[in-house]
Amino acid sequence: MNLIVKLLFLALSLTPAMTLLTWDGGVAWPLFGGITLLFDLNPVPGFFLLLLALGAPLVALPMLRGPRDEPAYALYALLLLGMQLLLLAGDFIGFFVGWEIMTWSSYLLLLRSPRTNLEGAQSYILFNLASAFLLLAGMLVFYSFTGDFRIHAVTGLNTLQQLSLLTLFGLAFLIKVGALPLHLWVPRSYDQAPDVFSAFLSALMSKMGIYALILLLTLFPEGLAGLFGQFLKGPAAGYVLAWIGVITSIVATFKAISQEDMKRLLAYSSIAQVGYIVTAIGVGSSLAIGGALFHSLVHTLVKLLLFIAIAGIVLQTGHRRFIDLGQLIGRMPISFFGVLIGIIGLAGMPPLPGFASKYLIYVSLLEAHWLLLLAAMILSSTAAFVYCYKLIYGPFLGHANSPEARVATEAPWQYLVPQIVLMGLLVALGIFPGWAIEILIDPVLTALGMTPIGAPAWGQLATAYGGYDGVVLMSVFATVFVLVTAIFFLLRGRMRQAGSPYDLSYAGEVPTAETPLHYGAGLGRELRRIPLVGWILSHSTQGFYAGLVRQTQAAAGLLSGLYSGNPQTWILLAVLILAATLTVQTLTGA
Amino acid sequence: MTLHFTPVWFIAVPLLLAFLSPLWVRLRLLMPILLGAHVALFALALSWIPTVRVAPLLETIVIAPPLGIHLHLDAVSLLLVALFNVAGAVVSAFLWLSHAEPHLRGRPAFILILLLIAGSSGMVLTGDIFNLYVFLEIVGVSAYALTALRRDKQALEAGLKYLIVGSVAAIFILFAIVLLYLQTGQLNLAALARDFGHIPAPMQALIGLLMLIGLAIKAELFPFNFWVPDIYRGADPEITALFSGVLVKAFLFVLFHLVFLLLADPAVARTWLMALGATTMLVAEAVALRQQDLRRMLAYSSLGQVGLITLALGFASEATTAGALFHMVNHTLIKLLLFLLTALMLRRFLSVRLADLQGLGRAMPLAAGLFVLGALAVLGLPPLSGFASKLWILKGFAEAQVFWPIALILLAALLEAGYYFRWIKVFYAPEPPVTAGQAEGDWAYTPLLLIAGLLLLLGVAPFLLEDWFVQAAKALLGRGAFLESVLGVQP
Amino acid sequence: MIHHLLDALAMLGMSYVIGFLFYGFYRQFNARVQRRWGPSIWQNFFDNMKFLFKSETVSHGAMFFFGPMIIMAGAITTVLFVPFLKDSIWLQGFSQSGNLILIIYLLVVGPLGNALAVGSSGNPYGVMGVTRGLTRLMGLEVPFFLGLALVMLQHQSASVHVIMAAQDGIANWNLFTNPIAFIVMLLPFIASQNASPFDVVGAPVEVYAGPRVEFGGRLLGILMTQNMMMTVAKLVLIVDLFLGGATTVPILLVKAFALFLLTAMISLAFPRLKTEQTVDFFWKIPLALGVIGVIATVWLPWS
Amino acid sequence: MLEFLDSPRVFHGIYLLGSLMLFFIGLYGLLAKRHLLKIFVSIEIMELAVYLILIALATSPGETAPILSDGLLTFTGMADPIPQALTLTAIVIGVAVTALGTSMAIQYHRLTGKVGVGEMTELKD
Amino acid sequence: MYHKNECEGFQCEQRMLEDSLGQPNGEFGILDRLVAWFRQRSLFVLAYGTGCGAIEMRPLMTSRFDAERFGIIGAPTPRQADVLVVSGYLAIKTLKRVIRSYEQMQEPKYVIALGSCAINGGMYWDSYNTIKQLDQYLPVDMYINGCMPRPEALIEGFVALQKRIKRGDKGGYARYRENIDWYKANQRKVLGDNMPPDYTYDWYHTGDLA
Repeated sequence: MNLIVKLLFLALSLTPAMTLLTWDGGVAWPLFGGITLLFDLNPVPGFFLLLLALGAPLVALPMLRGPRDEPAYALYALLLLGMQLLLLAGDFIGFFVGWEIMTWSSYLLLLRSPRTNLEGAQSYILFNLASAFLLLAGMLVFYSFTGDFRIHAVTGLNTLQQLSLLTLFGLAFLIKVGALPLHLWVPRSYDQAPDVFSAFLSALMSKMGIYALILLLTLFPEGLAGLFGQFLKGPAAGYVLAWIGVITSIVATFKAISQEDMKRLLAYSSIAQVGYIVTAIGVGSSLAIGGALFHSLVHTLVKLLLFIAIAGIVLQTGHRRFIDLGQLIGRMPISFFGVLIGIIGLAGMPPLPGFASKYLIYVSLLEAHWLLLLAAMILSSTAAFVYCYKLIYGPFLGHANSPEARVATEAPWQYLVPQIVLMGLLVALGIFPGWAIEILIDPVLTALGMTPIGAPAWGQLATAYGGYDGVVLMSVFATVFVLVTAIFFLLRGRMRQAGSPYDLSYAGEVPTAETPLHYGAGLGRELRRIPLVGWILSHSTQGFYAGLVRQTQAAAGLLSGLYSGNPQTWILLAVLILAATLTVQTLTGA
Repeated sequence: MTLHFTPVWFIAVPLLLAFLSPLWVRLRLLMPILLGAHVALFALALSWIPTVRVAPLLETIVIAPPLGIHLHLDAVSLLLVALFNVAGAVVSAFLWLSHAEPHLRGRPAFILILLLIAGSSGMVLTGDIFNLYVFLEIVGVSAYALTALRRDKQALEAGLKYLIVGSVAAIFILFAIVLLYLQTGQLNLAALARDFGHIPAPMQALIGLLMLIGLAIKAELFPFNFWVPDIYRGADPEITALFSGVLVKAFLFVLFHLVFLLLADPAVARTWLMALGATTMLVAEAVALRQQDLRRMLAYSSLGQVGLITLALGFASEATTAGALFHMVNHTLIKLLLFLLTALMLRRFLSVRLADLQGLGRAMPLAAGLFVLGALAVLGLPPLSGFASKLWILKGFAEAQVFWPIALILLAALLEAGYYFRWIKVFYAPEPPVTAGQAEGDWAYTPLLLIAGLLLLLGVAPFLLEDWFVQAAKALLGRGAFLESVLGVQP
Repeated sequence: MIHHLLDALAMLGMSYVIGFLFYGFYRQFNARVQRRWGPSIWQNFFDNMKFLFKSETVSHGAMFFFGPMIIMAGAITTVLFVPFLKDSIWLQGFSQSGNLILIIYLLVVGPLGNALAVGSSGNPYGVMGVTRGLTRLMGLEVPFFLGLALVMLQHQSASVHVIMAAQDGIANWNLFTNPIAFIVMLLPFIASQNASPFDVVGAPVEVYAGPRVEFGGRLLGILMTQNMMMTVAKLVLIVDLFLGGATTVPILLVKAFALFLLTAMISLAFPRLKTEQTVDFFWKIPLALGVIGVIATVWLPWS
Repeated sequence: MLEFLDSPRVFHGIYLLGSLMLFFIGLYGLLAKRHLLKIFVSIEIMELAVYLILIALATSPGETAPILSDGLLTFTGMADPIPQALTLTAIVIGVAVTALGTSMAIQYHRLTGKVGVGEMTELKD
Repeated sequence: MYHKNECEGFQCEQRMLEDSLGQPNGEFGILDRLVAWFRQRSLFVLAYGTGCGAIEMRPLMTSRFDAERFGIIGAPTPRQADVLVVSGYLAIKTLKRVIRSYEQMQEPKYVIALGSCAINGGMYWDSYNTIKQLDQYLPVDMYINGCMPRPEALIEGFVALQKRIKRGDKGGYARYRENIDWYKANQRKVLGDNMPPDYTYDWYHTGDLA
């Protein structure tokens, strides 16, 4: 029974893949009053459906670990259903239906974690519902302009109408992707969600916001370029969006560096990575959109990998703070490689595909002549090295800081299989960036009416600014690495393994297990002394939202004073209102 | 001999049953009979759908209108009557199938529930304004009595408060009726509608205001709804479900029926009503944020939805009206679900305060799940029916390019999410609650699951009822058609 | 194939030789400035060889061992992706398969591999050093990249070959056609060479807590080797980008030496900065210059 | 001498004034008195005032009761029968409500010993 | 190993120590010569400033004496150092640190005892908490006498050490390895239970020799 349910669940998690492979023809579902839901598979959502199809079973597999949890399985299936509806929708209502099913089912899944607190859950659902309602408002405004809910480009709008559409949709989608200052819910929910589900949230659900942002571009005839003219060589409207993305990524990167909890760190890093994608969407050229799509792909793979690996660590040790972990490299080697590949991808180092996608974005920024944005993006992507390092140092290197970390064993196979698959995918994509461009991204660009990027060979990435060859790069690096290691062993002399982890050159002192040797949690703390970083780290939007909640509560308290328990007051009020209205009527009307 | 089915049955059958109830002794049959009666009447209502589509059905009692009393069955009243009977059926099924307290299963409850449904149906059906008043008082008396049915301190206090405020509202309404009669010499609604325009304007305003305040108290509109939370808190949740599901809907209908009938141009009252609706909605949703008792919270939520319906009906375009009627149906179903769940929780934990319901999801997984479903529906999240109706309303506003109600409705929905999800979060807290009361059998969930299924069905396939709602909206807004059907003349 | 192999070996050998000679020169130059004799110009070679032939090397686990290998591989890859000569089939390596942005990222492979190994050693002082290094990297990359981006924009290409080819004749050197880019990039370049006044990370001798605190023996030798090669790769890259590249090895040597002399003189003239001062400095002065450069070359109407 | 009182306007005016006064007395009692029974009495007074208005304004001086008996075989000169019917109905309903209210008040008093409307605090959160 | 029957006491130990110096380190081929030359040309010094002798290390590095011209330069950590300079008297407390630092150095490694105090106790001969002879605890390769020695003397000492390295002489580290029991016994005599942990040297016992 147990096995059957679990297998069934696994089969359910393959539904996006089935949809992707077997979909033929559109489906229309009339709702009421001329509203018809249209579902069809187009290349643009098809790309995101591919991500979903990849990610869903990989997240489902670790979810099977542990006792059977039918509600969670059911909610996960619902979530997948919602996301598929969203991606297949050809009209706004269907889109919204999918969007909302996704929102609430993910919220309920979030609640299944014992760590969820009220603030986390509330901020998740309220921000997401705010996003949804903004979307709904945007849809209705769109409807009132066009008389139609189908998603299509609208022409002949005046500036005010364009601006209102852009603001409503833009805000809705920026909340979903967690752009600053609307990101409050992201770190809380990614942190508190069930460990494996965080992977889904970060890797796949944030991509729905990206999809929506790309969809937003298609609402206007010439994308963002047609809106408010040009700035330098890119769209002026996109310039603002791009800055939002970049500032998001900078701030989130520094916040990530200062985190002491692995999942929170990854949450902020997700915000930062999605910030790059938003920047690229702001640029809006075909190269940039290609870069955005590529980065979405890479980010999906990387975040799945990292979150699942981290979930494995948390499962095995019960700890999630850097200060409680350490030295797992020997005990959890596969997870270590998972995280290693993950952070290399996250940092955008060659030869993994994170570099390819960032490369496309950089070049698109160069082509748009938006150099300041480029510099800001470089800032956040180099600062990302610090948190990437923290992420691998904290749990795996250094010294074990808790009894559990000293005896932990490798994560169960349900966690390892997805990691190995994802590592393989990442390395393959890194070697063949051109393949991803040709097969995955160019059809989307063509469907968006843009010029495809194209690739001379599967291993090559080519742009107007030049490109690089992933195969050559990878083979050179690998060959050199092997040769260097071989030559090293040819040298005379003896390698000796240190007799103890405490055999450290420690100014002549003898460190012991009690000596605080692990630097994980404090890593990056000294960055506060840099004025800009210190300023960023000492400010937060939390106070603003907490204040908003307080004010709302206070207003509610004030109003609830009206609802006293005395019938005479009620009647007095009614009579007074009657008298007042009558007086006003007589004075004005008569 | 063939039975002659007429709309009178909607009123006569329950009344008859109520007054005949002392004839049979076996108390165990009461609830099945109650259920049977409602189901039968619901079936009767359904059987009239084709007839009503063609033309409204006029049932004359003794003398033809405008002199005599008549019942007016058109699409909208049929809709509401059917709805009331569904609500009655669900509540009686719940009372029958669950371990309800004895006072809720006794003869008084039986009689009063029947009276309540009969009175509500009467209010909706009647074409005579004084008859309306009579039904209003029947409903009122049965409601006061139902509130106090438990006869403990809280129930009695709630009943007394309800009685005082309800009587005052009735006096206002009666005053307005008296003035109307003195001004026009008519009691028939259609005739009144014809003649209302000839009344001097200040008198129109006075009558309008008196009527508005009286009905607003009954229909729970701000700033006349301060009594609601206390009553909902004091009464049994099963009864409250009827109040929120049946009573309010009937009064809202009466309010708007009168508005649309008496005023040749509803635009006069549009601003007033929409403002009332919007304030009701926002204030209620805001206040609900701080509630610690589930019954109170649901009361405020109910107020919020009433505000939304008022806002939409007040706009008086066909789309918003149809949407609002749809929303009425949804809201009735949802509030039945939620209040009956509250009843279950109350029986299990002897309290429905937020702190006492920590971790309810573990003790009563099905109840918690159904609560979530209800909450999602009331928030208007797809794929539940609340979404379809809200979308219909919003679409109506968007078609008319009026955007401020959209903004307010969405803001209110956000506030509503703020408290509903707080409760849901608490339900799914990891630590299990202290269970004090008795566990409930699975049968009690049957009516609730039925409602849940209905909510889902209506959300996925609202087109099933679309036509009916459009007809109903047309009937509600179609003043000319109403007058024509009753008086035979075009005003 | 043979050609590629020979070419690669030549590049590696050259970068190594130039590397230790330049470093030796730097040490001697430094000594002369400090009015002492200083070591022989070969001193770095001796040091390196000594370490490579240490008879004992302590390792702290696999990652500790593979870290330097990754760094070395990264350094060699970097060298192989920088074209040393212009208009020549020699000393090109695999630079046709790469571009400037790739090279900038390859430059970072070293510090990250190092960071892994240091973390694996379990010495907290080492990790502190790594953090300092990554922090400095964060500071310097912004103006460095901005300066290079200005050059890329000027030539509408990220290919080093294209940029090099466009600078025929001394008047077309980017140093003269785009001086602001050079100025913006110069100080970050010094920092990326790990030279004074931005060298608190390695902090030779004085500060106990550097990334290399736990490295000894042959692993340290590897680290020294890659450092010298990397220095040369960076120098050649800047020569390619700003000084018009070189068609023959002697010219390359001269240009690289001139650039090296410039950086050495700047290094010797200033005292060391703390890490946060370094970062703050880079985000204020060179970045502000960069912003001015961007405004002047991109925003204003004549551009 | 008091003929002018028979003119309908004056007649109606007096009744209107009187019943309005009655209405306001009731309203005053409703709002000012704390005792539950007094409140019911006030409500009754208000209701009665409304009935009075209806009856008084619908009847002009000199009209007879609308009853066909004792030789009165035509409807001429009779008062409008409808208000009277209405009032009778309303009175019945009013009595029912008051009876219910009174019984509830008594029961409440037995349970809690309270009689004041301001003392009802069971439902306070 | 230390043979007690050949001679007695301190003289015997001294002879044994001196015997081991000056013996070529097995085969000495061309590569070994080259390597030995590189080694002598590049000495990274871990200057353990235990006493006042540390004062004399500073001028050695500065412009006037400029030890860098001999390839002598300071090292930040024992891992990178070739030469351990023990400059001055050694308190027992310091001895522990010095031993640990020495054991953490990578072979080949050399020890220079700087000043009388490190060589024979000097003016601290009868102090209760200093050791008298460093070479009982660590294998000293070069003794630089004086109280304190001038930088010139230091340079001479370094140069002498360089010559010895160049010649391929077996360094003190080999002696330490061979006589580890003796050294450890001596160390334990003064340090008692307060010995540095075993893991820095216990591989000497396992036969894990180069």
